[in-house]
Amino acid sequence: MVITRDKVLEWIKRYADLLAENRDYLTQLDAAIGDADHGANMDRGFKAVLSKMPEIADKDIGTILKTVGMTLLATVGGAGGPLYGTLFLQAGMKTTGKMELTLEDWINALEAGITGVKNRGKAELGDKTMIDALVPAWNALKQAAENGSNLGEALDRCARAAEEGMKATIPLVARKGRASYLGERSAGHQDPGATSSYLMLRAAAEVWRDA
Amino acid sequence: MVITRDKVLEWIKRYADLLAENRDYLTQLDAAIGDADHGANMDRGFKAVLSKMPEIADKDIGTILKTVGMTLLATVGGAGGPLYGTLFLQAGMKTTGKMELTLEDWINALEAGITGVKNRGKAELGDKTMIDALVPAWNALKQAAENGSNLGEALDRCARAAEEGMKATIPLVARKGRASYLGERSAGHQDPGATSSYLMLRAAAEVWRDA
Amino acid sequence: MKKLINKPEDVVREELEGMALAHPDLIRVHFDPNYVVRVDAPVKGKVGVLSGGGSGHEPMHGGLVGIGMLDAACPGAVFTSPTPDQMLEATKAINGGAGVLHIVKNYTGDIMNFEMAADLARAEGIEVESVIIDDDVAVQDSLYTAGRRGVGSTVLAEKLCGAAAEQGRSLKEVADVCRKVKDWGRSMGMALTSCTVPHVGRPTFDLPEDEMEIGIGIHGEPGRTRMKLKPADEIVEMLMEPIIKDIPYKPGDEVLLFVNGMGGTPLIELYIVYRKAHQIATQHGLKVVRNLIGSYITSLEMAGTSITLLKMDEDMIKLWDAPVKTPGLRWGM
Amino acid sequence: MKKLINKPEDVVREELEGMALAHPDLIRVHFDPNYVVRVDAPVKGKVGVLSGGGSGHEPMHGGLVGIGMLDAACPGAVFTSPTPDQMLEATKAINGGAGVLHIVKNYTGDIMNFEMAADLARAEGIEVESVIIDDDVAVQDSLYTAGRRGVGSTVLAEKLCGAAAEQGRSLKEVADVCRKVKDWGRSMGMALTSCTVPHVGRPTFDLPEDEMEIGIGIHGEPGRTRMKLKPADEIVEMLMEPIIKDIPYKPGDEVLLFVNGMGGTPLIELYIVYRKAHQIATQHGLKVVRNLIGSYITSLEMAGTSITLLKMDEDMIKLWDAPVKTPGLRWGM
Ligand SMILES: Nc1ncnc2c1ncn2[C@@H]1O[C@H](COP(=O)(O)OP(=O)(O)O)[C@@H](O)[C@H]1O
Ligand SMILES: Nc1ncnc2c1ncn2[C@@H]1O[C@H](COP(=O)(O)OP(=O)(O)O)[C@@H](O)[C@H]1O
Ligand SMILES: [Mg+2]
Ligand SMILES: [Mg+2]
Ligand SMILES: [Mg+2]
Ligand SMILES: [Mg+2]
Repeated sequence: MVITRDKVLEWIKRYADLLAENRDYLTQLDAAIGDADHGANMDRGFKAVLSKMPEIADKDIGTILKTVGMTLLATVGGAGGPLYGTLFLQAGMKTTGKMELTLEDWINALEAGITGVKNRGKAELGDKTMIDALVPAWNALKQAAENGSNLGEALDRCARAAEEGMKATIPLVARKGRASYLGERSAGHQDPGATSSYLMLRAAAEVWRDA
Repeated sequence: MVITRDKVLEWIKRYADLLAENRDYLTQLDAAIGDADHGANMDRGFKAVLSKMPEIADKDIGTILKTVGMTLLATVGGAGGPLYGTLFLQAGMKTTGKMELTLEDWINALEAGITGVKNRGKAELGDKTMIDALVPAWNALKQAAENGSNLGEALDRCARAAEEGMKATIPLVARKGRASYLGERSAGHQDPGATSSYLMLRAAAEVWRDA
Repeated sequence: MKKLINKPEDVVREELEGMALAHPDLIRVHFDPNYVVRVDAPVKGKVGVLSGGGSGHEPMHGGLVGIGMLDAACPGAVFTSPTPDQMLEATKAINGGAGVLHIVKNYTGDIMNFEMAADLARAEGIEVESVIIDDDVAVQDSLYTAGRRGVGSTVLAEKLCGAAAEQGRSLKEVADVCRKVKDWGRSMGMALTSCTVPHVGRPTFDLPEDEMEIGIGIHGEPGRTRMKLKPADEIVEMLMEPIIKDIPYKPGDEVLLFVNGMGGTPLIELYIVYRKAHQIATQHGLKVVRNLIGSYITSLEMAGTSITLLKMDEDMIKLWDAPVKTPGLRWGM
Repeated sequence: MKKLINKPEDVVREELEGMALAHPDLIRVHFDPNYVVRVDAPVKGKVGVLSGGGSGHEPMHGGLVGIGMLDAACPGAVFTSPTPDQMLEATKAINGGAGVLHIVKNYTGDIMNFEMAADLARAEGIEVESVIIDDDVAVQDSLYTAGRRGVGSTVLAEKLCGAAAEQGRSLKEVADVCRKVKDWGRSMGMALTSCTVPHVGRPTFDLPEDEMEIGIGIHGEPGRTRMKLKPADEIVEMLMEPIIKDIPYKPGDEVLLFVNGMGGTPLIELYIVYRKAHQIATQHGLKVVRNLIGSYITSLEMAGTSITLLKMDEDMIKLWDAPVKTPGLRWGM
């Protein structure tokens, strides 16, 4: 049960599709407490990533993820660009030279990515950001692996925890990012970045489930 | 059967009231084919006239009408200001020194006023302007007098002809004033200036009917 | 009605008070009768340049008073020509002994009021010339109608005549510059939305979400035709083609291209309009030697644009480049 | 959606093309990555001044590039911070050997992208200082949040720093001017209408005909509170009081008063706002020594206004008065 390079490429493709499908939904979430661009930004970035895929399809997973990160950095902009760019860059650093990932490799790569996001954005759990989806998701992944779950099960747990984390952002008052300018008015809305992070992990669960 | 100075003052007052009542109506007519200010302009002008009334209440009719004309010139602006200003000024010139008007005096005064409007605005019958209310009205007044009608009857005929002239502007395509810029689109709307002219003559009929 | 105003009847006075507080170095504002006048008026020996019209077109005209442009402006009520007494007082205030030019936009009201004012000023011994700007190609010209509206060229005429007067040219010479602008300038405009006249409180016309008005003026009046909303490039074509054909402008002509916002249109859109207008002008062989992009002759908060082309000769280019220092237009000083 | 645009995805590129066609004497526009740069950049020995941010705020920033103001500006997608590669390229393009100042508005995205760009530029041996403008008093400041937004002061910082750089001051000295603006400038804004982001196609928020948002930023985001529409004078009080109390400004302080339009608000309304803002400032004993009135930092076609107060000292007044020649702000040349 390993994640092959092709599965990694498939995951990126699946995430890009999910972002395109959910573009308006993400934008709508961002309109409520932000500036109505998260969907367009992520979609623009992953469209650029897709156009880079042919060039990197025969590279190692580290190179692939770093290329995704660099592309996001140069095309997404806003808060999403540096954060997702960093996430993929750091995950790529952790997987340099690898042609496949074990569950453990993925746990380490994701951890590196999340750490990168934390360092860059300085958000804490509960600030109503993508961190609120990513951190519980990673915890669930790690826990599942420690409990001996197989890859598919662990990824499912991870995606479900991300979804819960995402929903749990609804009542929160934002303390980071653009939504924080709304103060109390930010409560009652789901965070767009937590939502795009959930989609990323859902895509992984869907595509890697029966790796 | 003469029109006393007090009746002239009453007429002006009545016209001012009618303009205030019909302010929004006139503005609405002007919005359709002009710039939505005729009601406000005329109302502003006659409010200024009213505030001058105490100063001129003991003057002759010529002075009163000239003062009305000067006040309109200085307060109405737009096309309405010079046109109504001229109408009252010219009517005032024709009635200098008079403390009362016979029907014939009024016919002559109104004729002078209308001639002033024509000279200033160069509109012809059928151009969709106040001329289309004023000229038929004056013709009816003159005709009634020639037919031996009494003052009240003649003034009624005059007001009714003004009303018909006003309504007859509806199908016309404007050739003068701001409505002319609309070309064919000006057809189907009643001219605001013809409407305010009708109100002026209706006020005369109401107030002088049983002079 | 969504506006940053207090009472509708106070709009013009309060706006003028704001201008007076903001620009005491450039202008003085006189109330009752209302006019905005250059702070050092009358400038001895210099031709005075006066314009005026209804309010609601800011910065035109009051915001274009200053060195190198208008000596005075008479603001009327919103969209209503000012009155002869205002114009007479302003004319007197700027008469430095060399006469006064009245730049009049071709509207019945403006013309009649300025005519009376010029008569009154002449009766007081002031030499007055009037030039009527009528550059709007959306309106068919005819001897039997009120003719064409005066729109965008007015701003350009005010700049060029102001510069000519500043150079010490005679009244006739300054008026000649104005007549050149009248002859060589053409405009056309369109609206995405209606404006709302303050004392009316609702939009002058209703325009569905997917429609626009082509051939509008600057008083919130409906245009010549209403049609479905189109991409900017097609709209610009609809404005540019009638303008270019009108004089017509000929290949090799040097022109000033003025893309104007109607008040509610942001600069980002005006540059998209400018892009296509410049391309079309170039395709027709015109050489865009100067331009102006911004909201200079507006219609309250109306969204939309107008385009003005003005054929330029060497003298006009020099006059355009001459220093100007007004609240609304400024360079070289 | 009523806009003068073609396809939503082409808005920024076409606007930049329009700017390039309009102002070849002042700026060059570089595409892929996108940045607007002063035509004579890099100016040898001069500190380069760079800013950037999402598009939709025109003329800020691209329209403020030129002599005496910005050396370059990086436009992002509408309301989206530009990316580090743009900023890096622009930084390199304007580095005349004396280093480059990054003027950054306090938004998470802008900060992170500028941070990365500064790191990259330093890695290439270019000295970079960054100053973060965070002047919006509508947002409560706190160490535990993203802090205050950067709004109107940014325009003023760009003018003053541009003038300081033009004088040949060092990077540290130019950055010191920026830090002074950061410390001495405060702003607050309000909206009468929402704007519509082109790719979204509908207003970011719904605002009933009789309501307004107080404490908005410049990205079409809702404000801190929504309330019934009020007369302009009351609105201005609601903006001015928190501003004045914040630093606080003290009687005798000399200030620059900047009344800004959000894009869909005409000048006539801005002067009504200015009138009251000036009165309130004066009542508090502040001396308005300079002002700026117009739509300089906009939010697409949003109707509304923001007010900025900046305490001025003698040096800042001189820097403000220094010549500037950009598409959007110009005097003295
Ligand atoms: N400091 C931060 N740390 C982590 N995530 C953040 C931070 N600031 C914002 N975000 C995330 O970014 C999302 C917004 O992204 P996006 O809309 O692309 O950028 P912007 O806010 O610049 O428009 C938010 O929903 C939030 O999840
Ligand atoms: N040349 C003219 N001769 C006579 N009446 C005219 C002329 N031009 C316009 N009018 C009248 O003036 C009316 C409009 O007046 P008003 O709205 O006050 O002025 P403006 O058109 O300047 O806004 C028109 O309805 C028309 O009756
Ligand atoms: Mg966003
Ligand atoms: Mg009218
Ligand atoms: Mg009018
Ligand atoms: Mg954004």
